[in-house]
Amino acid sequence: MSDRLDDLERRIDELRAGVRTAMRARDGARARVLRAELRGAERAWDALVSGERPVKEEPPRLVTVREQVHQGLRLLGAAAQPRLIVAVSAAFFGGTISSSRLTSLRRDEERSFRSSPFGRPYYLCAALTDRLSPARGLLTLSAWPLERRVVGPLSPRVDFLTCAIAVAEQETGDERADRLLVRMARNIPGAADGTLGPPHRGRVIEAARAELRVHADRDTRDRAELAQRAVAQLDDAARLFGAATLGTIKKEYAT
Amino acid sequence: MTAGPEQVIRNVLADLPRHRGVVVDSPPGAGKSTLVVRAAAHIAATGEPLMIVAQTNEQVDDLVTRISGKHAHLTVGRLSAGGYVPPLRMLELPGVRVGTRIQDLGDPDIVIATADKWAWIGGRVWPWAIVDEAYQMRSDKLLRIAGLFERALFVGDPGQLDPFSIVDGDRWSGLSWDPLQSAVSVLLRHNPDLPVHRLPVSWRLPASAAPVVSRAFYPFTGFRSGTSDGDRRLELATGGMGTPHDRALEEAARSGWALLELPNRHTVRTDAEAVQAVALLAGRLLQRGAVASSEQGERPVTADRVAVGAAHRDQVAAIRAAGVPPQITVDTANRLQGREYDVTIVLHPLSGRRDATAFHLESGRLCVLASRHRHACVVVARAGIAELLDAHPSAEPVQLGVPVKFPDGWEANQSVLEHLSRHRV
Amino acid sequence: MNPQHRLDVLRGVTPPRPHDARAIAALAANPGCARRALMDGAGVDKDAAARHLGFPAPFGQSPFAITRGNVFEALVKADGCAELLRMLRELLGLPVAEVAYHDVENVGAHLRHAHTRTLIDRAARDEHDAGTLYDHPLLSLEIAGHTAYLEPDVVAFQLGGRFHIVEIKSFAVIDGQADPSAVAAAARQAAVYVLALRTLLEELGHDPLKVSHDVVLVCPENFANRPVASLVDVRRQLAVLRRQLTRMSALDRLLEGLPDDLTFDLRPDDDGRPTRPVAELADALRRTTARYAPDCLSTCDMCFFCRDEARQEGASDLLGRQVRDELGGVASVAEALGLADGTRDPAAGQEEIARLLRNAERLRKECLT
Amino acid sequence: MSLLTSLARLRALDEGIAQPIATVRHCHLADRPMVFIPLKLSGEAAAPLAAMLGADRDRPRLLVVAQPRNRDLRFAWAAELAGVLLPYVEGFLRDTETVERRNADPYERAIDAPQILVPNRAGVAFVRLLGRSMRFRRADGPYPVPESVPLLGRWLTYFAERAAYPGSSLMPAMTEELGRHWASGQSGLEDANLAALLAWITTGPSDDAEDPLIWPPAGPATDPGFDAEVLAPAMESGSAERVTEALRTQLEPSWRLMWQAIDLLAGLEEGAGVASRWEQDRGSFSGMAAHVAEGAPPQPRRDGAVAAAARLARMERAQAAYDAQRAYDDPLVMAEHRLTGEAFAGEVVDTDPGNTEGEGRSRKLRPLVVIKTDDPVRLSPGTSLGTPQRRAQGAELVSAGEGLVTVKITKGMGRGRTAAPGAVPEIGERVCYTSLTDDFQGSPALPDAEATPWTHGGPPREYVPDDEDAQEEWS
Repeated sequence: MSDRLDDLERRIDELRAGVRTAMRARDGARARVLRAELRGAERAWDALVSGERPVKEEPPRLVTVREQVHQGLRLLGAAAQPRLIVAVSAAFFGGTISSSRLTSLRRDEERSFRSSPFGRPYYLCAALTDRLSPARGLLTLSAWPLERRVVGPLSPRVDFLTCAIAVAEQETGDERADRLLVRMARNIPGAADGTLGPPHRGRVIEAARAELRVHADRDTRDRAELAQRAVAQLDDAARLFGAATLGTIKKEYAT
Repeated sequence: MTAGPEQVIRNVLADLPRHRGVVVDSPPGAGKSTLVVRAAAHIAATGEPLMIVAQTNEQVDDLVTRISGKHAHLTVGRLSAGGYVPPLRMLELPGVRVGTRIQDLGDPDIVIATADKWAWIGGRVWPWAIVDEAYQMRSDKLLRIAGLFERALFVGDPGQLDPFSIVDGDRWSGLSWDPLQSAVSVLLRHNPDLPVHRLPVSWRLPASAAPVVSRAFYPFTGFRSGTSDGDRRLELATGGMGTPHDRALEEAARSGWALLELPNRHTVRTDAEAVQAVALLAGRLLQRGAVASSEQGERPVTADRVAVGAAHRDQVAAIRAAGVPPQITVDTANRLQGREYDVTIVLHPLSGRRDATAFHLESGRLCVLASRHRHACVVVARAGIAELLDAHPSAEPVQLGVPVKFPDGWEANQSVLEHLSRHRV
Repeated sequence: MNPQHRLDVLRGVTPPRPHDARAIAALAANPGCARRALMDGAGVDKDAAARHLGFPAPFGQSPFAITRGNVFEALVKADGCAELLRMLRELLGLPVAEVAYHDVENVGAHLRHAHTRTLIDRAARDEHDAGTLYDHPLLSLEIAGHTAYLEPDVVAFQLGGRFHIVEIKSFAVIDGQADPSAVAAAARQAAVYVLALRTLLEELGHDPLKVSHDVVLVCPENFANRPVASLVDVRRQLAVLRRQLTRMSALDRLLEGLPDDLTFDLRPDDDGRPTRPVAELADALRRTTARYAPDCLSTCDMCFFCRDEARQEGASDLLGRQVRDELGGVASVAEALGLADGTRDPAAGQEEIARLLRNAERLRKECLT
Repeated sequence: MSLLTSLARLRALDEGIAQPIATVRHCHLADRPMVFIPLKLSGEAAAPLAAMLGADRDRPRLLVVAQPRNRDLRFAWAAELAGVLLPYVEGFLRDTETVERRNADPYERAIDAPQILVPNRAGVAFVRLLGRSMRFRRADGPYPVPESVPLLGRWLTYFAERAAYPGSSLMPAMTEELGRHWASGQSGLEDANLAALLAWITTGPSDDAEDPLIWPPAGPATDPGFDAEVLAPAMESGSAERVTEALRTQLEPSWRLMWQAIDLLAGLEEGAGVASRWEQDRGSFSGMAAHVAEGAPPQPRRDGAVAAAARLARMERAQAAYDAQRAYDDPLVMAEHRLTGEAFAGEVVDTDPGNTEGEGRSRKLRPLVVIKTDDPVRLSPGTSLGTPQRRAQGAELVSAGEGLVTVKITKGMGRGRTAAPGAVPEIGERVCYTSLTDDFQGSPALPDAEATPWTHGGPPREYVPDDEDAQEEWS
């Protein structure tokens, strides 16, 4: 067996050298072929060394990704980026999703909606920009009023503060929740008190509300105006998933 | 309209009791010593003792002589290190005592010593201090002596060479107390509210030189000449023979500047041809009996009124060896700081170089060399400096938290070169 | 033939390689090199040329570093740039009310530049109602007759009525200090953005100095992921950049004396694979003068080719600028050694370096025997 | 770099083999050095990836962080590292000698000290960052780490700071040390590659040295191609063995190079000043150990105003001493000063051993020596001189010119009316004089930190290690 191991190791070394030489010469095709061979050899090596290829343990998933995101968004109550949703889900619901899982989510939801409109109790959908196009990297819930789902210039900040208040209002002893709150609090003036450990919840809420008051009027105005436009100009699907921008329209016609 | 020089001095004196520290920026020849002497007398008149800090023994001796000459009633103690031999002229001055210990000096109105010597003194605090050449003083020296005084006047020229060290000081960069920064930078970073005055007029540099030096090296503050076109004249008593050297001297006498350009070639630092040219110029200047006339009257340009400057010590040695008349000062930019002559002859730091280093480009170096003269400056350089500057790569590292120093050496060199090209021989 | 046409011939059939900010900043790395100036001026893909010649550049970026950079940038911009707002408030006293965020990219890629212009114009016109942060803006700058499109990380406005370029980098600031060469590279790159934004303002009829020369550099602090902002004064880098751009528009001098049909074309086939004989390309390149220095090894794609050339020529450039300068006018190793051991008589003007070298040789001999 | 070194480089380029620029070894080489080759994760400030280390060339220890982004694994790695380095370091504290001092209490100095060799300057910088990232950690509180980690952090900080101290041999960077003794035929920049530099010194230049497939970089940065093609997939696979084996391939070649370099340096005879500089290293090491034992706080993040000035003064003094000692110890180094005219050597052609100056009671013995030299002397009359031949002696230049130099001896020729035997060189003797001297003149005292003057920000706030120090997360 050790002979085979030696042979494999030699082969692996050769293949690695080959891949790197090919990469340096920017010969992508050759690198791909060698890489495939290399992976094979490495798998064989793993099998020899450890008896079996190690399996990454994943906890049993009881709640779907979709539902976890839904939970997270409901808690936050404002448009949020996948990163924040994931953190909230992990901190308060023992969630196990990773941000990368969320990338295709919105497209799936849109497809589902278009095939049978309003067939589901809720949809995970886009936030709408001032051009009523889907905002990049922001998720919302279909159940929310349009005013909450559109983003004016001040909305990202307002939403962040809203989310921070929502997080601070949760009672939990979870370390991950504390860390999330610390991270959010340090970006709100007057919310962190400079000590180690979780900041005072009431203080965070108060500080976030204080800053919210500064932005509220203008943001509410902006959003109302955008929401009106959305109602006037968009059909049901576009209201949930955003109007195609010029660029995407063009692309769609092209294909 | 900026304040005149007299008004600036009055403002400085008025600020003294109001602030813990007062800074005065003084471009070349702007009357820094005059200010120090006046401030010294002003403080002494209050009856409170004063300490004065200078950087070299020559500077200390010079200040002692000036103060004693101007204010003979003041008693001055000159504190010195063990090996120091005071010049005879100083021992003859009334009211001046020299000693290695404070106790040896009696109790004079003013005690003067170098920063190095002051660092050994302790156990007493002076209500007042004047720190001269404070931009050339490293801040770690100030740290050693700042406990000796309650308030101080800092005077110096921000355009000259920065202090340096033989060891790498990167670990301190960005610190407000970086020991390699100048005393003034550190002082102002900790006390940003201290008043900073500027002397606006150079009495040394002639009308032909002040705008050039001001533009190149003091682009943001600027200064003007105390004299106007025609106030200063340099005449060569005997006629020339039409050689490039003679023509360079004539151009310098006429316009205050001359660039004696040698053929473009990369050379070793001690470029024999350039060294020879410098020596020849110095010799011819004396032979041709130059006479300088100015607001101070007319006088022959004798050897002690001429200096030759270069960037490196080996160049200085080579120039000395090339037969410069012995009374003429030949020295590096570092050692010419703060000195004044009628005519200077300069070997351009970039002459014959293929690549410029940070050392060669340091603006302070060229500033010192180009601002020592009352009448004229002759620069010797090989052609090709423009191309060298043009090809200079810029990859200078940037340290966080360190204020960018101006002027940039490249820009300053370019500016001076452009001016010189109009006086090319 | 006009210079622009000459440059097109030099480049050959491939379209010019677009300059990004990093490439523009690198123009100042070795301005004395005619070969590089011509290749850059013509928009030649130096990396492809070097590979075809069999001298691929030794550069590469680790996937770990790339990931780290992306993750950090996302962190700084997360939640409506919450971290960035905190830093701007702390560092520059940005008022709390100033939080308006515009993602220029919302309009779609092809409109980004036009949208950037509109937004910046609006901001410069009416600073009271203008936005504060502009994410993903797209600026442009003319480089040697071609338009280069530039993507600064963020442009911030409403800091004393001035625009600030925000540059996000993932190298660490530890106890207030960062790698000086990394900071310098960031400063050079940011200077390109400052210049591009100033040019834009000028075109729009605004005061270009509304763009601050202090850029906001955002880096991770110490060993945590927490971002920290520092102001970096890029006035020097701006001055250098302006000089280099002026040089780029004056390549005529370098083109003089080169054959009209000289080209660095790789003659790619339909799949983009170069077909030009390597020796032919190498000969064409050798018609232009390189100024190799060891510093090129970290800044220029052509470095190994030029180093090889310097080796073949026995040039003292191999040993570094300082050695080369020290040797005065002596450019070749053999010549310098000949002067040192006396087997070669100094040419006119070499007497001194010959004396110095002979002296050095005498001392080495004396000490080593 | 001097012209002398440049000439050696030219010669090396021409002959295809590095040339000596020193005749003796100027660094201390320990009997039992510890070789330490750390690797870091690209893109991170100080995330350790692996290290190969040990004092036995046949038995290197390989420590690996199989998932470098996992904070717990990193600290486990740090604890493992402490498990190797701390016993090595502390082992030198057992045997000490008592050193008497003037105006101070005697102290205990270790008979020998640890020496940790890293491949290059970047290695030292990385050690400094590792030290910085560990020394403020706490074994208790909300972000606990193994107890040995903060202690290791303090020691690593100490070694890295000492490496910046001119003439110290506690943590030499191998390429720097080799570069001080051999001139290769490539640029200083390329000399930072250990494999390339060693090839120049041993077999001649080789392009293999720059091929990361043949000679992986000696750290701390890894080859980007390796990261992409080997390490990333290995980490992805979740197999610790695979990551470990991958990193072993990157470290083993450098391990062999390091020991080869040690052998090369060991082949040189030690310079005369090395022992005294090592003695200072031993003293400094003992001081640090005492500091730790007394429970002093970890080194601050940055030097305070007074500490900075004090350190600068010490470093400048050490630099001057190091430069002078190397010249006195090594004629080839002295030759650099002879070339620039700051030193000269030659044969004594005339002497006046009984020459005196002054009259009566102030009459002093000032023997004169005339030396014939081929060196270009650029010293002015009155310059003080020293000489490697008679180190205790002081002299002064009287005149120089036409290949003849007259010096007068001012110090170290005995107290009698005639010079002590052997004090004045004989006619025909070869001597060397230089303006370079190692005379240490005490530097004036600095204020106490608490007395920092207003010009420098006033007294600093007292350092209290705060929670933030302990809480910093490794990203």
